[in-house]
Amino acid sequence: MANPEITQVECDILILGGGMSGCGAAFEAKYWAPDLKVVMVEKSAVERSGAVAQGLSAINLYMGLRYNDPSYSKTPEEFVRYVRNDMMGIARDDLLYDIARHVDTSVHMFEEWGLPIWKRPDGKYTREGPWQVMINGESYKPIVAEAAKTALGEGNLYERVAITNLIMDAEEENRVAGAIGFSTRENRIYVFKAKVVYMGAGGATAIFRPRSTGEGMGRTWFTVFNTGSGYAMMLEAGAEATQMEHRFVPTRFKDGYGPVGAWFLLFKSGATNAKGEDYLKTREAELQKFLPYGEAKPTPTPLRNHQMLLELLDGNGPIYMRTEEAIAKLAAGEGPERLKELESEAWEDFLDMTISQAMVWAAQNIEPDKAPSEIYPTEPYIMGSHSGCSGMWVSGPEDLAPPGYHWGYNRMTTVKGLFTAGDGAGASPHKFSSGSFTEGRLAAKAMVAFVRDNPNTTKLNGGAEELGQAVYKPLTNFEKGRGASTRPDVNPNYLLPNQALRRLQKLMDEYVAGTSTWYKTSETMLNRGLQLLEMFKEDLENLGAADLHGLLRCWELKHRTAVAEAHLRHIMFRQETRWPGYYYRTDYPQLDDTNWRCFVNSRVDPKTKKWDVFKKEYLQIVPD
Amino acid sequence: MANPEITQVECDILILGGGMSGCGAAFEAKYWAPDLKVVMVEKSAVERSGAVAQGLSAINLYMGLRYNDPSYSKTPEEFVRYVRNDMMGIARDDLLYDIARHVDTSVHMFEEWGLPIWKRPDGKYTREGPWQVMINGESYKPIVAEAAKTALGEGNLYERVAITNLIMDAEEENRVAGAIGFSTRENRIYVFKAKVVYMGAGGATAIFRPRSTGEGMGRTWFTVFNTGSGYAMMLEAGAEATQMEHRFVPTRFKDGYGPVGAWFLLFKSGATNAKGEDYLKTREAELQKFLPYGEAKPTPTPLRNHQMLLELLDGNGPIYMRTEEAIAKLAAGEGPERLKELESEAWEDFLDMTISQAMVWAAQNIEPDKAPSEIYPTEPYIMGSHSGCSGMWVSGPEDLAPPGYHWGYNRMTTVKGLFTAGDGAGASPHKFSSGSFTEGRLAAKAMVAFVRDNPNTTKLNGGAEELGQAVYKPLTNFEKGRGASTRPDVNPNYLLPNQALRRLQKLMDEYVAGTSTWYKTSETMLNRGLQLLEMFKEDLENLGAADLHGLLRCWELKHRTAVAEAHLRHIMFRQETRWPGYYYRTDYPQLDDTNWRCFVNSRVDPKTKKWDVFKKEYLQIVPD
Amino acid sequence: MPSYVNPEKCDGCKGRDKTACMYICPNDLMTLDKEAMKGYNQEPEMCWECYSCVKICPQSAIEVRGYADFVPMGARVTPLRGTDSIIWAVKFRNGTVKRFRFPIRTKPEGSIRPYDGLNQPGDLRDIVLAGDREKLGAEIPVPAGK
Amino acid sequence: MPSYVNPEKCDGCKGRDKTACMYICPNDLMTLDKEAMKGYNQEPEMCWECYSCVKICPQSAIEVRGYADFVPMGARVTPLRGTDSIIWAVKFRNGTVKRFRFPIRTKPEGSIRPYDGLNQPGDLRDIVLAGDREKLGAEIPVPAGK
Ligand SMILES: Cc1cc2c(cc1C)N(S(=O)(=O)O)[C@@H]1C(=O)NC(=O)N=C1N2C[C@H](O)[C@H](O)[C@H](O)COP(=O)(O)OP(=O)(O)OC[C@H]1O[C@@H](n2cnc3c(N)ncnc32)[C@H](O)[C@@H]1O
Ligand SMILES: Cc1cc2c(cc1C)N(S(=O)(=O)O)[C@@H]1C(=O)NC(=O)N=C1N2C[C@H](O)[C@H](O)[C@H](O)COP(=O)(O)OP(=O)(O)OC[C@H]1O[C@@H](n2cnc3c(N)ncnc32)[C@H](O)[C@@H]1O
Ligand SMILES: Nc1ncnc2c1ncn2[C@@H]1O[C@H](COP(=O)(O)O)[C@@H](O)[C@H]1O
Ligand SMILES: Nc1ncnc2c1ncn2[C@@H]1O[C@H](COP(=O)(O)O)[C@@H](O)[C@H]1O
Ligand SMILES: Nc1ncnc2c1ncn2[C@@H]1O[C@H](COP(=O)(O)O)[C@@H](O)[C@H]1O
Ligand code: SF4
Ligand code: SF4
Ligand code: SF4
Ligand code: SF4
Ligand code: NA
Repeated sequence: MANPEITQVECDILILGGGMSGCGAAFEAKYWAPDLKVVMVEKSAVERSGAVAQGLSAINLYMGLRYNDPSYSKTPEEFVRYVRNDMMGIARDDLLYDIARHVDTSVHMFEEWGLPIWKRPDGKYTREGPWQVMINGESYKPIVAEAAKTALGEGNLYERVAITNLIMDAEEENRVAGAIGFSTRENRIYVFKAKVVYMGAGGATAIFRPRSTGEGMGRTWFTVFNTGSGYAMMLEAGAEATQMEHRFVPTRFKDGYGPVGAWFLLFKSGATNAKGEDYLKTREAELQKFLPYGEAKPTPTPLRNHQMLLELLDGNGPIYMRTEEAIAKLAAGEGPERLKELESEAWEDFLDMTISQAMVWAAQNIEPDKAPSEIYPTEPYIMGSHSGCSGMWVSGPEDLAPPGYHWGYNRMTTVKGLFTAGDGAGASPHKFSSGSFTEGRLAAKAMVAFVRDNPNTTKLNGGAEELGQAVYKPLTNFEKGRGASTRPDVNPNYLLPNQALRRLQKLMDEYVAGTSTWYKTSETMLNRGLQLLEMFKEDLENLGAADLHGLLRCWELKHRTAVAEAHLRHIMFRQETRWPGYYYRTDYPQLDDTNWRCFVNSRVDPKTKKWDVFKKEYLQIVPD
Repeated sequence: MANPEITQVECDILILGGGMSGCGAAFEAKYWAPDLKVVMVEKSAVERSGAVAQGLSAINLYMGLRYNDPSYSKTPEEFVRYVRNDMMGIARDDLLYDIARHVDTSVHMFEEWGLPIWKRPDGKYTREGPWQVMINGESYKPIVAEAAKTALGEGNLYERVAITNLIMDAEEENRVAGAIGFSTRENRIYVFKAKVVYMGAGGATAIFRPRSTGEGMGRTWFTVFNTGSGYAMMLEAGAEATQMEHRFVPTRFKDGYGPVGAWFLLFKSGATNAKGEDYLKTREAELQKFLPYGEAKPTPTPLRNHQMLLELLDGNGPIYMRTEEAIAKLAAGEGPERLKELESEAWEDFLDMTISQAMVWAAQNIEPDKAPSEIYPTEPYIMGSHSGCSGMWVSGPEDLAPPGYHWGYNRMTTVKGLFTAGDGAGASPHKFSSGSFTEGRLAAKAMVAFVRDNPNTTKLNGGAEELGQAVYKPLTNFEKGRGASTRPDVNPNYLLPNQALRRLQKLMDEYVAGTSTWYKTSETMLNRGLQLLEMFKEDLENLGAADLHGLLRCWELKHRTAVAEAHLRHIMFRQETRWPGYYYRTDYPQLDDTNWRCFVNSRVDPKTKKWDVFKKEYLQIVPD
Repeated sequence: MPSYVNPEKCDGCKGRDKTACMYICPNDLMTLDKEAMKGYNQEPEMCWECYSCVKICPQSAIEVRGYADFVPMGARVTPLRGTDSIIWAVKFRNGTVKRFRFPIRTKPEGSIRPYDGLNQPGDLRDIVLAGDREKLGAEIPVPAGK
Repeated sequence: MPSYVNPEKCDGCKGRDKTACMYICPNDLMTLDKEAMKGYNQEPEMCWECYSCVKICPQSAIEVRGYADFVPMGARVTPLRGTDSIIWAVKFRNGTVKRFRFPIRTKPEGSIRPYDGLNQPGDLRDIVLAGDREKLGAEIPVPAGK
């Protein structure tokens, strides 16, 4: 593996990542500009790529605007307040509002394209909770992918090409000009040149040592193949990130990582400690420590975790989702068909999106209508579309964004021509699958405008040959070093990506508030962690790849490492504990609105590689 | 791999395990009875088997009786008081006293056989601390092994034979008659018949998910190839165990697991939190909660851990061993040769017994005379010879043991003819390498007496063929099941031993007070753990082994599982927190001398396989 | 709970240059042993157990087994994915079997025309996205005071 | 920090029926690839890094590298074990090299006669062990009142 073929592709709009937001971007771009060349690059097959590969059992954001029915519809204002409170007071009102006012269109189109959405007798979608609607979502991604691929048209989709780096413009500083990647199927490097680049590479998992071990390591709640590549590449390009200290620690069914939403909301299940006590009630007083956020309803997600963690630390575990009681209540007074239906709905929830949890049930002989299941807080994920708000600092929509939150084009990062959305865009969580698709569309419309305003081609900074050599370096390292040992996996000359991944995960777990320290850290721990991370980064020069699959893992690991560093540095900067239950700064155990009700932003200087971490004012648009 | 050859061996005294205590037993048996046939069986090569394989840098038990010098010598009474207090009030005074009065003889013989022991100018051994002496211990085990092998004589040593089960007598209930095992080198089963059996298979590691991950999993402080096989086989034979709830959680240098004794005692180093505070001092008040044990000196080992854990939970980590300060103090006013000497001593400490820690130093560019090192409490180990007191309930020496602690022969278990010592014998910790060797000798003298008293041969219960089939079952499972998958390691028909090990470790970690719960558990957690352990035990019927190496791992895993179950059941039974820092019963957070200053013993009924866990009175011989 | 391939069923996708499981796996795990002409998961510990390969395999040769690390043995969860619905067979450790059928799509694969029925694009500089006018059935909201 | 074998140095112990590293490894890890006639560690994640194999290899073909899981790259810790002493070379990540020499045994291997100089066995039923009388230089203690 050396001297790869180099393929150069030129286009107007380059979409990196064909997940929910990337598909939204493709759809919208070609709607507004059928004349432009829009190219999508995806490391897998769009049909089953990204977070929705397995399917989903609900669409978690649907407003119901068309009904204007207060008992059913939600307003964007309500959405902003709900999400802001869930973030303990910090979110981009402008971005959230913008998503809320457009998201329903996406959902209705999904239905038209063939997605089965549960319906109530009155024809409205069946709600899971106030914001969500239930779907038969096994084929959610194939449906959305088909729409996007059809929109793109033949020849514009590069699958099995993994993007490693953005390429900047050779002449204009702080302007993106393209991207480089490699085929995971053949000995070939791809260099893409474009006028605008959309980064839709999703969130970041497996940064932390997972609760699962051994061969179970890949079984995480959030998608193990979402590797933070977007954050990493955008940071490297000099784009400003926001809230990278934030994380999502979801409560999940133990071991299979099955989501809890349907149980809490649709089935109205309670969760109790091992003694049968409703800890969310018995621990209500704890919420008073985190006012005003603690007393709002629903209780913010981190605080619900915090209540559970206190239970576990007090020895009241395991915590159980009382599925059997929930089903019994719903079935009470109904016929046996209703029970059968409820059972089927319970299983579908997992079979549609976390099949492994159904396997855990079957393997432990758990019938959810007969026995409760353990739930647990997972390892942390860095993401921007669920109850986590990490991501890039993007320009808001012109009509909504306050001054300072807008610099030209909606969803453009601080790098000219570089756009992002979905998990890529920070401080605007709870957009989920539908909101991510929608935000990709918002970005795409702005990108078309950008191209109309900037019709000239860009110029790539760096020759394809030399850029390609850097991409292939792990293959070269392996080739050169392999002779030193009779085993390819124990060799002093290189570090294999699976080994490096475990090293990163252990470091993050132990020093940066992973599960093994009960999500606690402090400045002194972070400093030691950073020392070790610096050595680790030096060692990444010695990553080794035996083949193209290994090369993919090497780049994913490099990307994860950049995200890990951002996370560490942001946590170090924010001297308070704003999200107990997600993480604790033991040296600053209080929430401190006076000093810290603000965003924490950061930027890496592309020349010096130095980090700058700083405060960014929170500006409120939607009143409390 | 089927139809193994069967080799039958008959002898008088059968020694299982050629570690420190087994070598002591071989030496002593042949001294008293050159006429008896003494056979030793060892799963590895005695030259480098067991806990001392790597060497040791100190002998941790030496009294100095011959000098009768209060400034140097220790009395057995002092030893009993010291150890009993380290166990928070519970230990077998009789066993401890017995070891203390004989141990020096062993150490002097080691020196004569060629072990370099550090000497002071006055000719006495150099002390590390009050009980220990310093050695150049790289070849400690080869030297002891040579003595034992010479004592045994040609043809009486079976190496690379792993014992799987004891065999009981066909006619006399509760009497051992031999053992069965297999060769890890050829297709052969060994059946041993004997008049007495000595079990010297050491302590148990890797029962809990270790702090190390990935390929580092084998790097644990205590020897990863000590698999609790002795405890498991003796329990299966119906022998009574004691204090299986106890564990050792040593404080160790982080990641390499280097011991701390030389630093605390020889180099008189302090340990501080990240702020430089001596937490053993600042947390002194905490010790008052655990009187009278907390105020004795030295502070019991678990309480020192407890102080460290409080620091870590408060966010004052990392904890550092202040090696640089210690060396500076010792070198102050001395010439550069002294500094050079101290540096060499510091490195030798690890190079003699935990070479990996030296690797960690070099890899992190740590020179101990210039920079401090992180220390940390490790995952739990189940053992009986260091600061952990799990093991079998054995008869004490006739002249010392109170009634009820003696039933015939010194160090005989409650099974007739079955003896143990070292890590195998419970409630008598702090014997270390020298005390284990000595206790093996004590047992051997009693075994010779037993054989003189019981000269008739035993009769094995069970035919060799059928016993052999059970031993080989994992090979058969693999052979039968393999066709179901294109990968041998993902197959629904069998469980590979490395997979089963991770499953056991995760379960123990999460439910039975491992590192990830900060050593905390409760009755409800233990109950859930036991449910899962029951399913796990059922699945062990499906263990699969591709070859003899895999078969070894299968049996080690079965043995570890039995130890895990004993540990869980004992912790469940003892309703108090006696050893904070080792583990916490969150539902019984206090030490409770009124109800629990007693041993917890257990026995598995060999017929029904039912566990009986019960209290055993603590009887004091040596006054406070 | 990694995927695994039953060698008796797998036909290596009849030697086509890309096999179905290789085509689909989002994590680049499925690959082909070219000597045996059988598929296998090249990195089980990175398997998300998403069943994409299981659902697509023309031979129904791929299954998933509970991850050895925690899941007790003996369960099976097996899909049969048709054009408009999927049938799941769930076998418990204790032998119980449950079957479920769920719809997966209401329109045939390949029939999506994404822009059908949408208005022509309007003003590139306003806030309206494709389909908003047609689907929202309401004015696009703006916050009070904006 | 598992052991690994340098194929350029290992000679498979010249085809003897048991190789030195297989003979010694306490954890049954070292084994021989009979085709290549080279040793290898068959289960690196079970390696205790005890260096028994490293010390015994007649070709000095075995080394240990810091475990990938946590130890930064670039260090080497290499022993040369003689008949009476061992020399360690410790190479740091930053290139610094330190050397140490320690005694390992004061009498030649094979010279131990365990019972030389000991009294004849006395009473099998008393508390005295082999050598106690000769080595203790004191009465064997019994507790007050016993
Ligand atoms: C995994 C998961 C996710 C969810 C849920 C359960 C589970 C188990 N739940 S519940 O828990 O609440 O139950 C949700 C739910 O029910 N309802 C809902 O609406 N959303 C849920 N999500 C969240 C949404 O899925 C999520 O918000 C969106 O998918 C985010 O969209 P986007 O930001 O576009 O990310 P993506 O993962 O879809 O796509 C990323 C794409 O990038 C590709 N890629 C990545 N790196 C690349 C590289 N270097 N080169 C080329 N391509 C490169 C990826 O392959 C992918 O295609
Ligand atoms: C691992 C370790 C141990 C110690 C220390 C540091 C380190 C890193 N430290 S410090 O930390 O304080 O530094 C000590 C120290 O410095 N000084 C000291 O005196 N003792 C220390 N120990 C403790 C002693 O070593 C320990 O007390 C004794 O060795 C215990 O003797 P014994 O109980 O006999 O166990 P063993 O491990 O030596 O021997 C067990 C043997 O059984 C074999 N075996 C096991 N299962 C078998 C089976 N199924 N079939 C056949 N054979 C089967 C084993 O192979 C082995 O030979
Ligand atoms: N206890 C809860 N209260 C309110 N909303 C919840 C709760 N649990 C989950 N949700 C929401 O349900 C949806 C799915 O959540 P989850 O299944 O946890 O990913 C998300 O919108 C969550 O915010
Ligand atoms: N802080 C300490 N105070 C007293 N004894 C200690 C201390 N640390 C270790 N030891 C003893 O030193 C010996 C070796 O301990 P370790 O190196 O921890 O295995 C054992 O006898 C320990 O009990
Ligand atoms: N034909 C195959 N079928 C199943 N597993 C394989 C096959 N070839 C290689 N593997 C596995 O893939 C991993 C890498 O193998 P190798 O490429 O031989 O180093 C090993 O764990 C093998 O067990
Ligand atoms: S898709 Fe099925 S038949 Fe084709 S190679 Fe994969 S496992 Fe074999
Ligand atoms: S289950 Fe999913 S992640 Fe696993 S091999 Fe199949 S397609 Fe890949
Ligand atoms: S001992 Fe050395 S030379 Fe012999 S087989 Fe092992 S590695 Fe090769
Ligand atoms: S270092 Fe020790 S455990 Fe590892 S392979 Fe060598 S002898 Fe075996
Ligand atoms: Na030493």
